[in-house]
Amino acid sequence: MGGCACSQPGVPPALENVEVVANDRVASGVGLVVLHAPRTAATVRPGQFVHLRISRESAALLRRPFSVHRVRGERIEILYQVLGTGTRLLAERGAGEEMDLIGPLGHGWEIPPGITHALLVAGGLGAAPLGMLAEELAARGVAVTVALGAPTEERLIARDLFETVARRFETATDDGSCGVEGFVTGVCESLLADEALDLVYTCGPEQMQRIVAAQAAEAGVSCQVSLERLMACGIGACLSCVVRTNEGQKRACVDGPVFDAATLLWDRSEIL
Amino acid sequence: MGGCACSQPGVPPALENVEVVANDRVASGVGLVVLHAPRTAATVRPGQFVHLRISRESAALLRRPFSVHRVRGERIEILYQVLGTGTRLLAERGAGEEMDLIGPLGHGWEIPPGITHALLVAGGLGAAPLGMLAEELAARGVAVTVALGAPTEERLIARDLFETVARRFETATDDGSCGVEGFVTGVCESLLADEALDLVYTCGPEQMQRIVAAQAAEAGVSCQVSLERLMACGIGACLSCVVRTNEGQKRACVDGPVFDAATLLWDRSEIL
Amino acid sequence: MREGVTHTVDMSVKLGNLILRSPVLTASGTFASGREFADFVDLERLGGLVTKGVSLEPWEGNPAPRIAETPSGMLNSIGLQNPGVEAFCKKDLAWLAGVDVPVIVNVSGHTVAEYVGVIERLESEPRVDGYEVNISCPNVDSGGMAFGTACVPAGEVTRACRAATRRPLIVKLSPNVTDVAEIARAVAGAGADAISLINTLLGMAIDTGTFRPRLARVVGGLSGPAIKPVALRMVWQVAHAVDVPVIGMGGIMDAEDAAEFMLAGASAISIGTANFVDPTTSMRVSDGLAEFCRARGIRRVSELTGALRT
Amino acid sequence: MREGVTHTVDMSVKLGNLILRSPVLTASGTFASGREFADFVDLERLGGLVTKGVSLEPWEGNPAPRIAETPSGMLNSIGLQNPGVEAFCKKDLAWLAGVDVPVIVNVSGHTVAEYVGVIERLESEPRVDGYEVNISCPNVDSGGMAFGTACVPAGEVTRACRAATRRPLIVKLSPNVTDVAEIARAVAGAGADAISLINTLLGMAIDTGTFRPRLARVVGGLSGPAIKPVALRMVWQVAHAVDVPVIGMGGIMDAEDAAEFMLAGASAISIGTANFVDPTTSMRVSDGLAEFCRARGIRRVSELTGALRT
Ligand SMILES: Cc1cc2nc3c(=O)[nH]c(=O)nc-3n(C[C@H](O)[C@H](O)[C@H](O)COP(=O)(O)OP(=O)(O)OC[C@H]3O[C@@H](n4cnc5c(N)ncnc54)[C@H](O)[C@@H]3O)c2cc1C
Ligand SMILES: Cc1cc2nc3c(=O)[nH]c(=O)nc-3n(C[C@H](O)[C@H](O)[C@H](O)COP(=O)(O)OP(=O)(O)OC[C@H]3O[C@@H](n4cnc5c(N)ncnc54)[C@H](O)[C@@H]3O)c2cc1C
Ligand SMILES: Cc1cc2nc3c(=O)[nH]c(=O)nc-3n(C[C@H](O)[C@H](O)[C@H](O)COP(=O)(O)O)c2cc1C
Ligand SMILES: Cc1cc2nc3c(=O)[nH]c(=O)nc-3n(C[C@H](O)[C@H](O)[C@H](O)COP(=O)(O)O)c2cc1C
Ligand code: FES
Ligand code: FES
Repeated sequence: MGGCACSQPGVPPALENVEVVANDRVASGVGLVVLHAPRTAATVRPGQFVHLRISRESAALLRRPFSVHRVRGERIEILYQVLGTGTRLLAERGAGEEMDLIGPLGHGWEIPPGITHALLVAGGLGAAPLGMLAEELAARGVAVTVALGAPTEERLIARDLFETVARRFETATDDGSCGVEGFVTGVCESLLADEALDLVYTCGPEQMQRIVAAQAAEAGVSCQVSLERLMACGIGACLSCVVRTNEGQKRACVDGPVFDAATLLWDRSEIL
Repeated sequence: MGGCACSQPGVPPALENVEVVANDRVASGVGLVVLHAPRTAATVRPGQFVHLRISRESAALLRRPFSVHRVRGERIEILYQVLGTGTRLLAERGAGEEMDLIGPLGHGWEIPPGITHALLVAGGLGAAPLGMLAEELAARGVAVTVALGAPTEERLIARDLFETVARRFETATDDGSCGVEGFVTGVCESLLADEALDLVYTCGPEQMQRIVAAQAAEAGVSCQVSLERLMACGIGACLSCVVRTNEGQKRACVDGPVFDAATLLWDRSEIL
Repeated sequence: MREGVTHTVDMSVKLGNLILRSPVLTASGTFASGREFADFVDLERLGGLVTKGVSLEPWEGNPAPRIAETPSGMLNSIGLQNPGVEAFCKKDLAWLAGVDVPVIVNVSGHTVAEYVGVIERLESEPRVDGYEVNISCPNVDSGGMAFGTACVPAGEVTRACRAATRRPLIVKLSPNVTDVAEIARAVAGAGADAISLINTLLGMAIDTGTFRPRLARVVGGLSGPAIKPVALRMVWQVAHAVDVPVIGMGGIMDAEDAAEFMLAGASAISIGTANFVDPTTSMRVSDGLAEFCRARGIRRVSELTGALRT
Repeated sequence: MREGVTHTVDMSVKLGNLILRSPVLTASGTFASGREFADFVDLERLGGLVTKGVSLEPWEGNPAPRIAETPSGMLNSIGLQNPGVEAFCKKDLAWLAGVDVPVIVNVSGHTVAEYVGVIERLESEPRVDGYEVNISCPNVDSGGMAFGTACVPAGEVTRACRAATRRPLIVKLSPNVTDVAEIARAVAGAGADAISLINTLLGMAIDTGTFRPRLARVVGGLSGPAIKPVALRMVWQVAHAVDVPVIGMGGIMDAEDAAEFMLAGASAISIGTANFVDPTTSMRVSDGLAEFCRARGIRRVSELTGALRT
């Protein structure tokens, strides 16, 4: 994490031509694209991402970074929210179409040896990078508690996956249509009080992550967050994705996107 | 023609949303796209064109001009040669996809009253704007002779259409694989000598049209040519498509694309 | 819907003495004198119609090819082909007599005297509501851009034109300069009522098949979305440098683009190259701007001007 | 195939005293010091590796957001973040010791003394093959572009750097000027061995959702295909204005683009923004240029330089 790339050597990234296997809407404005990407599928670790070139013809030049949500055989799954030009184009892509990606990229979630119980706190699309992590933790015998938040029940992303692997699964919705009415940070607070946790992993809107990090710190539990930054290269060369830490400026694409919350200088950091 | 828009009032152009009905390869590097375009289909006249927006996302900003090859009910057919960005994108479009066009545009072929026998000389994709004309002439009882040229037999475009409507149909191929070996201008010359013709209509590479126009002039037969120019607006506003004539500079998009060959100052005109 | 929009948002803007019913104008040279667009646009809903450049005598323009497509843009070297001010009055102004829209005539010249000559000829024409003096065309050999790339000549042309008319006088600046704010101050100081920018960026494209330039004139003016970031930056700089209103243009394709220019400091905006891509763009942008304001509870579109939060 | 290509086309080019095995360089700031691209590119096949800008002391760069996508381009306001020349020598040059490729260090400074200071520190480093003096960065407050937009300071920086080294000295020009040829003559006259251009065009983008600039620094540098026409035009102008070789860049995405720059007069070309879009671009362009020549019976890639037919 944050600089200690030593602990996650991984494989070097490569340019991989991939094919769309399926691309479906999973909630309003949210899609799940399945890509045949054997090299990435075989090598990606939880919390890493791919830098996707959605179209070659488009006036939108840059790649788009997306977390790998799950791996199934030679396929990777990406959960995406339709926001702008790139994700709109992505939503139009059908089975059989080709794209290319650079991956696997970034420094993902750390799973320290010996942990027994982890809390995963996801807000909205923040569920995306936590999918693989939940599966990996469960596979390693770590007890997983998940707190998932969204505006409405329909927008609770990856609910099935979390329900399957989590020992405890709580939800919060803004409209109370499922679980607690309110923010997922409320749920997080009670869970931190209720459960004996070794680690908190969180992803979602930066404001939410900040609160979760503060709650974890308060509770004396260490916390990892996955940050989103604007990224041009994705491989550490352009310095567009800087994150301010107590060890100086770090690059979200190679030193992150996952950082130890304790190292972040939130007050100076950018809210996208 | 060349300025006398009086003789072809036509309907004003409009922006029309169209849908791809079919899009097939008809020869190497040549496609035929069928568009559901009821307004254009009902109003276009032979020799007119449409200004097609192939993609909204592409970095290639401008529309592309294409002649209407044939009309069938509410559908128009466009023959296109794959050359650059736009036509490559066009070739990828499948049934059901949407585009938009401005049309019908331009001053098409003149069919003077009383003509009884016309020669159509087409080189390569020059066959495209002559399709509708051949059908219209035949429907009006004008005898049609067609001379069609191409590099090889496979590239003889719209052969079926011309064979059906023409009283006489001659071909020339560079490799002799069909008809006369050599250029279509050779065939044109013999036909001008053989037949009693009222008018020559020609479209194809500018160099070819020039020779055909000279041959017609020599034979004392009047000749109409359809010119290609780079076009930004397609509606007469930008002055990018100028053609030098003995009546001053004309705009290929509204005063043409069909011009009376006798008015053209070929020596100064641009070869694309 | 549209009804609601026009009722709740005041779309009028002030450009000096000119009150326009909409901030959306057409950029010179991309809309002729409006006639060709009458099938696509309700001309009377435009804030103003800026004509193709008009010179004292007829100009032939440059040889073809005159355009080349480039990534998200196009080059043109039309070279101000126009039939001269006399023919312009007889044909274009006569046609415009039947259309209720402010007409701003874009004025070109090789010399100061030619610019002034065009204005003098037009002073007696009631159909003219203002002038846009083009000191920024990259496509003519003398005059044109040469006037627009240094303060002294830019000031001189402006002063001479100012002396020739009391009508609204807009001066159109070139982006091909080191310090656009300095030129803006010079023309504002010389009496311009408003400043419009940007004209095209000087560019070039080569055909690697033939080893020839794609434009017969070799270089031409770059327009379209590609130049939008440069245009926005210059509008922002000029809006901070002068007190006269700014008309912004350069790559505007939709209402969001137009809003960007207004936020950067433009009081009105012009649609150029987009007219070729979609001839209805000016209407789309007009409606879209009204909707943009309505959705944000903004009552007057003019409130957008300079509202950038930095 | 590739074998055949490299055998039949001589890809070497001369930049003053430097003989490069390929005309394809990497543009400063888009390739770091090469390490991040080693997984994608055979660095030893590059004509040269131009490093990220290096300053005397560590520079923090600008606050984020530092980039914004624009039509066919991007804005950046990185602001030359770098750990300073000392750290550069320890880390980057040490790593580059194992790679057989000419290293050209891009030099930044706020003052003439700082530029000279960087060069003086590097003179003793054997791994440095030449310098590119950046007098054109739009993203720092003093120095940077200010030196590159007027002839006198441009000449001064060049002269001072020239006095500090006998190694190949390239000066990188800003496109944000009225007359780039004039600046080129000034730096050539002051002893530059080669001129590289263009750096980024100053631009801006606004978020219409928040009414804020997309870049924290408000303005930034525009790069990518959008600027190619402007870059080509400037390369053509400068190649005609000076006798020293020109390194062309600005929006090169493929071999055709590279060929355009060479035809316009560039002796070598640099790949910038395209490295982000496709990290293998430099190799693709190298192979593509060889193929471009082979297909046309051109024996030496250097024959393309200035071969434009006008
Ligand atoms: C490491 C990482 C992992 C991510 N994982 C996911 C994921 O799994 N699912 C998902 O839906 N989104 C994810 N995002 C965010 C995703 O990259 C953006 O939503 C996407 O790039 C928006 O592209 P657009 O073209 O639709 O939007 P536009 O607004 O048109 O994009 C314009 C530019 O801004 C960038 N941009 C816009 N929003 C963001 C953002 N939030 N983060 C980073 N760049 C942005 C784009 O990449 C592009 O360069 C991730 C971001 C990062 C940095
Ligand atoms: C009135 C008219 C009718 C036409 N009818 C047909 C037709 O029926 N079938 C057909 O295959 N082609 C026709 N063309 C030519 C067709 O427009 C071009 O082949 C097409 O625009 C090439 O686009 P591209 O994106 O593939 O090529 P690119 O080279 O990528 O295009 C770049 C730019 O150059 C323009 N351009 C390139 N070649 C031509 C050309 N020959 N004529 C005009 N503009 C060109 C493009 O429109 C675009 O603006 C016609 C042209 C005109 C003017
Ligand atoms: C084909 C064409 C012709 C133009 N002719 C003129 C002109 O006559 N006078 C003028 O001041 N600007 C002229 N311009 C510049 C435009 O008015 C406008 O300033 C520029 O194109 C930038 O806006 P855009 O990107 O929206 O096109 C012309 C532009 C184009 C594309
Ligand atoms: C992210 C980024 C960082 C850059 N940093 C530098 C730099 O440190 N020094 C420099 O001289 N140019 C710098 N440049 C400019 C490029 O080297 C190049 O001149 C410019 O981007 C145009 O080329 P392109 O369109 O191929 O990117 C940078 C460009 C980008 C996009
Ligand atoms: S995205 Fe380029 S350094 Fe992180
Ligand atoms: S294409 Fe615009 S005038 Fe003909």
